[in-house]
Amino acid sequence: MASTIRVRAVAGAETTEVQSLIQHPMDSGFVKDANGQLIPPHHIEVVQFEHDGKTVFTALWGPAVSKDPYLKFSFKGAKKGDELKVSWVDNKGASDSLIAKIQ
Amino acid sequence: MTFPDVAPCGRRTALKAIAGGVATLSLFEASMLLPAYAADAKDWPADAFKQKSEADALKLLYGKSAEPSDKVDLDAPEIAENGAVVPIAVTSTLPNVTGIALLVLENPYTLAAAYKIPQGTQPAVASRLKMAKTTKVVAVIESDGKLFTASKDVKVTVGGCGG
Amino acid sequence: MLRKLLLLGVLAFGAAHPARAADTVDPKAEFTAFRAYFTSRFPKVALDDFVNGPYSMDEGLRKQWKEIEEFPPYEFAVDKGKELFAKPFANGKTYADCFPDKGIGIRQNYPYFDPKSGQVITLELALNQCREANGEKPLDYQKDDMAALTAYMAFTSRGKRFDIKIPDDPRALAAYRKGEEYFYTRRGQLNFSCASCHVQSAGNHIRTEVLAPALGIMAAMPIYRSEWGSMGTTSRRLTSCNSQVRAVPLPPQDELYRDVEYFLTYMGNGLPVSGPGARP
Amino acid sequence: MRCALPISLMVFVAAAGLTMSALAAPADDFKAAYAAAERASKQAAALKTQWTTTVATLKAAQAAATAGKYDEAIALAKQAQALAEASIAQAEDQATAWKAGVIR
Repeated sequence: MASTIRVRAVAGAETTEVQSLIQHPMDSGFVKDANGQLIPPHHIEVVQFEHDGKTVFTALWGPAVSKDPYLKFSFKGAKKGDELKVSWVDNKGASDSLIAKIQ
Repeated sequence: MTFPDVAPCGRRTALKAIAGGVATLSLFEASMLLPAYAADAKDWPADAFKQKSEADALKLLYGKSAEPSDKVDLDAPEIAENGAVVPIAVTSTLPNVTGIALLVLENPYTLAAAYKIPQGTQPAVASRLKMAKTTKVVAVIESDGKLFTASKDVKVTVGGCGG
Repeated sequence: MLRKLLLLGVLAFGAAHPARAADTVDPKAEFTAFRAYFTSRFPKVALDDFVNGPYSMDEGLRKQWKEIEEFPPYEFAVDKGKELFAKPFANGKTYADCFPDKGIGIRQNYPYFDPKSGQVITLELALNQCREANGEKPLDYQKDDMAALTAYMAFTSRGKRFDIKIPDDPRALAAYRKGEEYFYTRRGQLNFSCASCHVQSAGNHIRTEVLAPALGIMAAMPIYRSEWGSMGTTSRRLTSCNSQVRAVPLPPQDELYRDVEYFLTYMGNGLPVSGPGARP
Repeated sequence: MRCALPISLMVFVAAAGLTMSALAAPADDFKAAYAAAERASKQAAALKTQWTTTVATLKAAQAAATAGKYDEAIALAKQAQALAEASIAQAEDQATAWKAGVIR
């Protein structure tokens, strides 16, 4: 199954810019489905980015983050070819991770 | 009170940090000290995400209150194209930023997202948030242990025609 | 409420024409007039920018669109479409065997008029015809796999100029005309035609959204609407537009829908493919 | 008040009428009203000009009838018929009126 995580990490002179898009419904628990039943909350809680064994970014998400959530940040100390590990876990305990190559 | 440097993450420095009075740190801040190798649900501050007011959410998240600052730059649309996908970006020139949070005051739960910014990571983040209705959006930057905010009003209405 | 409806019911009963006046059909002349209408009404909009619909009309929306386009949620649909497009049918064949140039970079030629069947063939119809020719069940025209497949095929044609042909065949001209008629016919209890919104009110706001001009409106199909939270095909857009003006939609890929797509895409000839598109 | 008399006269006649129809089973009145509405609705569908509100009102009329609320059901059936007829009028008018809007 293709990964739920898409990452674009580009090493610049100073910093590496990271963009990520994760395939996830991010249900808030306030929306009703076609026959009027509330869809239970189902959203990612924690997203972690690691480079060279060190956490470079952690996102803590509530139900107000959009579906197929997007994130952009940048950090220092990485170079082209390095690996960037991305992992997430949601409120149902589901998770996924991916190792991306920094361009 | 600056955060003990987590990197290099040797056992000795981690232990010293924990011994150094973890009692004063909220669970959320203490969890920053422990290296995590994958996203860990225990990091998630569930209570903070249940709060209905900005002050309560920040109290639980950082254990302190915030003050406005013009060194926090929040980019949010004046009229949201669609309340389900509102592009938001925040950046700051404040020093030693260790945390960023985004709150949507009119949402059922105000805290939308929080970010831990380790040493070496830029104090900026972009994301897409959901907004229930026209609301004030607040960006919070934790710099040198103090909280600074900027806010913007975003108009949100149903899009499109009839039905 | 009832009184308003009775009033509507007492509309001037246009005397039914004994025989429809034989008005000549001149697509080329109408193409020129159609284009002149929009370029003169929106002189500041670059011709190629019309394919970006509402975002060519409103700075605030354009900024949000640009930010979403940096890493758009339809990426997943394009990847899934690519995977589906390559997956062989039970009989070992794939979609590539049904389409010219193996189906890559051809969206700008759809819909086309097929002299054999005398029908307008849209990309969605062609995909299901390919499936059925290879013993597979047809896909739902509005979402999921059909949306992913057409997203991938549009993606491989991005930037190519639309080149819709109306051969000198009375059936093709009739299809063009019926599509044009559908486009200008008022329907539903709200009594709007496509033109009411996308011609007379193009560029105006309707709540937070801006009405896209009809020129180039097909170029971004299929579209990922934030409103739907998923990818939708031309069929999904046409049927949902009908429901919004309280008209009961026709079945997806009904002949009239294919004719109006033929008419509208022809009017966008020369403009670049911009699908798959992100929309509010 | 000269005009008052005819109004009270009308009221009297209507009341008599009501008592008269109360004898005939309301279910039959509903069936007749619903059949008329359905005929108009089918014609609208054939002309591809059916409104979503016609379909919804027909369904509501049927539901009210099954729940035994015949007055409401009859009113809804009549409204559905009016909607269907309005949509037919719209299609007939638009059969020629559409040409006025064409960009030439």
